[in-house]
Amino acid sequence: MKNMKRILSLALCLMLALACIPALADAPVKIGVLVADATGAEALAFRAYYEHYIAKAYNVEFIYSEELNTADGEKNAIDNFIVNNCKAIISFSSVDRPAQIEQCDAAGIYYAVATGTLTAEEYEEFKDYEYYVGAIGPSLDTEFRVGYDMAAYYIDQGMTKFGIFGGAVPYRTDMHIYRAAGMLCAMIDKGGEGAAYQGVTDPGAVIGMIYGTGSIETGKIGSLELMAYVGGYDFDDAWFGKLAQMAGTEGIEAILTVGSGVDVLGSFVSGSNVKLATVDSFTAAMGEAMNSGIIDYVAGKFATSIGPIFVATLNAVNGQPIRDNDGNALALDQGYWVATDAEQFAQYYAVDSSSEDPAYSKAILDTYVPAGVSYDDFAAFIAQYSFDEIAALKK
Amino acid sequence: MKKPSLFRNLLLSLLIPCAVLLVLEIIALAKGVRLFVNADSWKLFFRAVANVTLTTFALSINLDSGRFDFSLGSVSMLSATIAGTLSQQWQLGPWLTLAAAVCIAAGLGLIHGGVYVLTRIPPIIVSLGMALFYEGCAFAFTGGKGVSLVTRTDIIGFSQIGNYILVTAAAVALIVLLFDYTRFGANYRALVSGQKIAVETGIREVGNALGCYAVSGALMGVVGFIGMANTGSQQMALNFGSIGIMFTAFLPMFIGGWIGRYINRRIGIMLGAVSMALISLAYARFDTASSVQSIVSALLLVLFLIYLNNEFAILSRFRRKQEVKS
Amino acid sequence: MGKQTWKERIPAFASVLGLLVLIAAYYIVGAVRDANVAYGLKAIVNQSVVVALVATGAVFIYTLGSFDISLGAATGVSALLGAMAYNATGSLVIMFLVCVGVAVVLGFINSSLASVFNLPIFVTTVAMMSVLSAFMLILIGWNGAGDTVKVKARDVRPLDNIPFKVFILVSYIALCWFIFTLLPTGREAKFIGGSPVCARLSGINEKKLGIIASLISAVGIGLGAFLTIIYAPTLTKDTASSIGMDVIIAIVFGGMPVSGGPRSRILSAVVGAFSMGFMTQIMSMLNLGSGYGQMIKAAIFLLVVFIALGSQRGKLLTR
Amino acid sequence: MEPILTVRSMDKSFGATVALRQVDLDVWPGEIRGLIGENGSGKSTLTSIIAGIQKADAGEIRFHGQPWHPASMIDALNHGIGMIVQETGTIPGITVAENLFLGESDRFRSSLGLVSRRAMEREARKALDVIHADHIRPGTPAAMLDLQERKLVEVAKVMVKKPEILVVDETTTALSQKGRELLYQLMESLKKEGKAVIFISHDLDEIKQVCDTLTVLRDGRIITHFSRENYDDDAIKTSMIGREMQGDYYRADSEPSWQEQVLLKADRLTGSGLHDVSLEVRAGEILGIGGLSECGMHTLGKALFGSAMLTGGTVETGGKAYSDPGHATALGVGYVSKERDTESLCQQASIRDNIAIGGLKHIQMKKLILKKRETAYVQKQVDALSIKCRHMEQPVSAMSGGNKQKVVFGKWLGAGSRVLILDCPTRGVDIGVKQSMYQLITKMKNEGRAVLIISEEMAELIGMCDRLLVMKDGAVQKEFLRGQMREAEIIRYMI
Repeated sequence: MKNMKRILSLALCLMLALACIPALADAPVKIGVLVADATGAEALAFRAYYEHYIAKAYNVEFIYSEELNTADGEKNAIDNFIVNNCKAIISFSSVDRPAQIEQCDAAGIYYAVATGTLTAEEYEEFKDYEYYVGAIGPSLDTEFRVGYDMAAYYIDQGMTKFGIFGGAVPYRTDMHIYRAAGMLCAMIDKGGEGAAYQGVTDPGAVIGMIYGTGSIETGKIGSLELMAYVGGYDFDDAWFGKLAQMAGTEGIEAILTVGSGVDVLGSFVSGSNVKLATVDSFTAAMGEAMNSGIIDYVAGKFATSIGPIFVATLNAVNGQPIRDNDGNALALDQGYWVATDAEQFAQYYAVDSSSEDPAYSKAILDTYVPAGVSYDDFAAFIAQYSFDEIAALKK
Repeated sequence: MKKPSLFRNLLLSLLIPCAVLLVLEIIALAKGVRLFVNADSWKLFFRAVANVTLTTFALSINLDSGRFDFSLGSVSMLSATIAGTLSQQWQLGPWLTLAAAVCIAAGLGLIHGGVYVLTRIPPIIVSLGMALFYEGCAFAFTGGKGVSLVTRTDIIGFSQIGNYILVTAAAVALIVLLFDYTRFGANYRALVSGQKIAVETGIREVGNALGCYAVSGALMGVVGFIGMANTGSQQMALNFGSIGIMFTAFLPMFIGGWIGRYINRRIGIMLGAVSMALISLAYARFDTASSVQSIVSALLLVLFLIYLNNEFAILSRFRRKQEVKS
Repeated sequence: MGKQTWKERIPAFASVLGLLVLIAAYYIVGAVRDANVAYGLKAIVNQSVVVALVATGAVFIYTLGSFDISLGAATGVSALLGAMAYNATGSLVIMFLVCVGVAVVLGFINSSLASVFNLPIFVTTVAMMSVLSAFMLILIGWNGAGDTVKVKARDVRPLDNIPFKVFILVSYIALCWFIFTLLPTGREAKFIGGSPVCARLSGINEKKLGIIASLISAVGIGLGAFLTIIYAPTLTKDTASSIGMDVIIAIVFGGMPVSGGPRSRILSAVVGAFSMGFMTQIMSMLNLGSGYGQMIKAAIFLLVVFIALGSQRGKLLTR
Repeated sequence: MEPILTVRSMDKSFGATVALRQVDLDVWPGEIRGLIGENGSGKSTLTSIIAGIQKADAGEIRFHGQPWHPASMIDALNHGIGMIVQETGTIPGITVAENLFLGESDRFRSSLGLVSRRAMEREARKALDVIHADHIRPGTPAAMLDLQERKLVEVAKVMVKKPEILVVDETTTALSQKGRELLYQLMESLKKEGKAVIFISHDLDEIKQVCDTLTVLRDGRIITHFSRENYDDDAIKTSMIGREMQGDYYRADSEPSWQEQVLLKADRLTGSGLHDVSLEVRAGEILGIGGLSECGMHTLGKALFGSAMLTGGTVETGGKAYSDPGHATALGVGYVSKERDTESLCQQASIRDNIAIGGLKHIQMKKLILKKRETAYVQKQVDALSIKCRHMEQPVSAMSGGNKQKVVFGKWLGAGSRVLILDCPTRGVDIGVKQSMYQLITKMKNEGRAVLIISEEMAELIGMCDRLLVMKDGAVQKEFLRGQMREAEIIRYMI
């Protein structure tokens, strides 16, 4: 009997608690967001922009998934969004994009890719799907470029001894492999006579090699030298030891990281002359690291870079999808902002983190919301992603 | 009954760490690498000793009493998160931050223990619930951002060999004193193997259990702080992402149990941790791939357990062989 | 002789009542939040079926009073090898056999290692878990197609439907129920869980039971792996990694004591798995954000266990 | 003269079970008071309340005229009432000294606030000397002591406090003759000092010998008191069980008898403390094994069931050798352990489960276990052994010792065991049930089963066995036949 009472009271409490959640009069459009990372600085900056700016500026509600790392997780999350009557889904999760698209198309809700792009074959397959909005974000070529530029920046300063932190390379994550390959290829290109990575010089071959071993070999690349490499996210004593060892390698000048450089290596280079470069985002903590000289080079996706894909999705939900001139889904490339000194970083950060007037503010985005926005205008808008171009747009 | 000599006991206590060192040095020699090459290696070694010793204490305090604890990792994460945030807000120095982490972690342990003694749910289940709860707390507390102290040179500066030795020595000394030379410890040991009798005699089990959770928490607070000071950041974890640390404590706990036959068990655990730290150092020095690491570590655990559980049979076979020879 | 009064039976049904409460809450929240409740039911089946399968098999292991933490990793390895076998042969039957076969082999290694060397199963499975997780990474490397192992979605789609899954789940539960209730195996397992010494002195072969339990549970793992591929044919190093913990939670949620013994029940697993399914849906409808969501989930979990525990509280603290 | 202790109108219940109702008791200076009653009659509950282990629901206790509300066992002990409990009261994982001063380590705090082990061991030495237990060393872990030594540690623990009232709850079963004498001496000296002893035992002979007055409890009530002058076995037994005993207590016949067929044969068993033990038990024979508790007879029981670690020797039944309990069971050998609660029963499991587990083979129909058949099978045993219970789903943990033992018997009888190895079958069982057990064992004999009784109770062995083997130091010393067993002679071979 006691049990019965307990259970009944539990049930009552639950119901009361639920009744307290106010039913909104003017129900907002629900948009589901699939995330592969719930805690990274970049992911959090994205989320803050959507939840604290976009959701207020437009009558939408974002429902976030849990951190996803499997295809069945993605599928479950999309199912949950469908249950919640979401009208569209914006995806930051890439385990099985084709499956996501198929599932959304079958359920009749719009689907957009906010980071990365589909492969060429995938795009061919899905470009004419009605509910596939498209993708706006860095392509793998852009990822390659980010790594390349990072390495080139230091080589051009005359540095010759490097370390690489490969992040998810051992897990064969495309994005990180392309960035790392970019770094190696910059070394090959600028390493002078006979520079090669494990005997190959062609970017395709370098990428293939990294996919094969899930690791990067140290050694000379022409006149340059890759002195140390660490990959993975083990977070155990041995792994931290390897990172410290890399930072302490005799003669090493710069450590290039494919991501989360400050979090995993910041403390080890702190106080030394080793330069640290990373692909990350423009956060307060990163700014401090930049000020104190721990980090030297940040290529980052600015938090508001996901504004346009929201506009495209919203338009589709409103029945005015933006399709390319052949009626296909969007596939637009978007690049990174790169900060190489504290002042520049501060400037980026100020604009990027503002919840009143962010880079892609409502004023700018609204230009592309009305019906009949042309694909060319929209594409041109996306192409002007650099800091200065956006600043110009704001004026 | 003859009392075994102190010398023999010491020798046997050092057997495992020395054997591990010897084997690793041989491998190192074969590979042409040196195990201890510079300050970084020593730092890694002593940090690992500190981490593993404290974690193993934290695990074994409750496990010896049959209380499984999946929440260790989450306690270390949440305490470091809160202490780190406070440190940022009030510019606390490393020792104050450490103290804050320890106090907070002890509090978290106490809450965990409180839920356990109030609800009387089996401890393993409570610990699962608390692990989830604390992970959620840490996430909610920082909005998922975690803590970044990378620019705090004072905090990062804590990562010194001297500090690691100090922390480890202090922890070992305190734990030995607390569990072997106080009333709390005497009651604890009585409860471990004679719960019913001890309670009937009038020992307050609830208070003792709460104390154990608090001490175990406090130790994890230190571990959390060491980790945060080492990397300058505290990452978040959800959905049991924090429980992994518990598994690193099993092997040193078993090794500690074995060494404990010859010397104080808690010092045995520290020697077990020394062995593990040597292995961690070797992984780093030999640049072992993480999948190979996992497999080797797992094999070591299983092999040692096979030895422990079949010691009698193995030893008697060994002796018989010797008899045949002679 | 008298019969049990209904009061004495309540603890046995507390978990079922818990599930009913969750279902009621699901409908209420669904109404308030304007959700597609009917679709949600389908989603819950899809999401819970693998955990229910693995957990149902695991009941045998838990009944013995042991604890297997490598279930998730074993499911992952079985699924990866199953998918690779399919890609090599193009036969769903072979994929099915490989999934179940690999799981059975792993279960056999686990349990015979434990029984030959008298190891505590829990620690063996801790070691097994890390070996298997490492092995998954190695398999993905061997497969050589990026960070995933893929089976063509359209090849498995015909099987990706609720009736098929429910059929597999119900058949497996029926099989387990049969073994657990109608064959001596279940009785003996409960006895071992309740008192290993007494069981041995009653002539029960503990080691044999340990191996049998592992093998039965392995079949569940294999089926779970098979359905995982069917449901989401792109596998990663993290595939099924959450299953190990989900299974523990489901079994506890379903009202079974973690220490096993005479009060173990086969249906606990399925009740618990579906309770979790409903809870996940409710949480997602409430859209609370990851941190708070998880805190509430933890609180509800403890509350349900607390209630299910009923009046079984003694003077001493539980261990 | 005033009583040291008065108990008035004490009530105590555990859930629905009433353990004590309206109990009044006076304990006088210089008396040794015996408490006797069947299992579950409330003896242990009453004394454990007096000794601070439990709290009464209602009623009043006065000690030396003052209200008595001990907070715990240690509190009671420090204020003058100490109890030696029935079960093992030492903790294996800590030393003898720590056991002696359990919960009191504060007494040995040095100036630094730390507990001084040396001081503690010094005190412990003194305490052990009080009871002349010179051979026990204070620094030894209790786990390394044998049962008797551990009991002595408990005795020392209580005696060092010089209690006004000493409660001895069924302690003597764990003690050898020498240990008993020691305890009796201590009790006598307390008596001489004008203190009091409350003595609980199942052994009527012992209690009559030791106690000045006897109080009989039944169903939680005080039934009557006897003083030494009017001790009468029949009257005491009748008041204990509430009716007159019918029929014989032990076997009626006085001649040894058995059939030709050898059902259990052990050949040169060696290891785990046994040395070259060989024996045979024939159909329809009751073979007794006697000796001091550490003589190896309990190990022999396990060895005959295939569950002891042996280095040599064979056991066979019906010509088939076996070496593990599973095989033994399949061949029709059953084993009732001395440690009933932990080794012969699964406490959380129901009566049904505990009985059925032995006979799954018999319950199975076409390999299946059907509930109906199972119920019938269990019901048959419950009826045959008249097991007292509300229903068969009741967990055995809530049952009395005698009833539990019946369940264990039910498990093996149902399974159709031809050979039964009974290790202390009547340990902790009260007279009423004991008698029915003896009748049952006689019935087994008559049915042609081979029964082996290992017991520490001489009377039981003499009363029941066709043949008795006396063991000492792991080897058989002497064989006696029924009709030739003389207690004094038997004891000579035991020690």
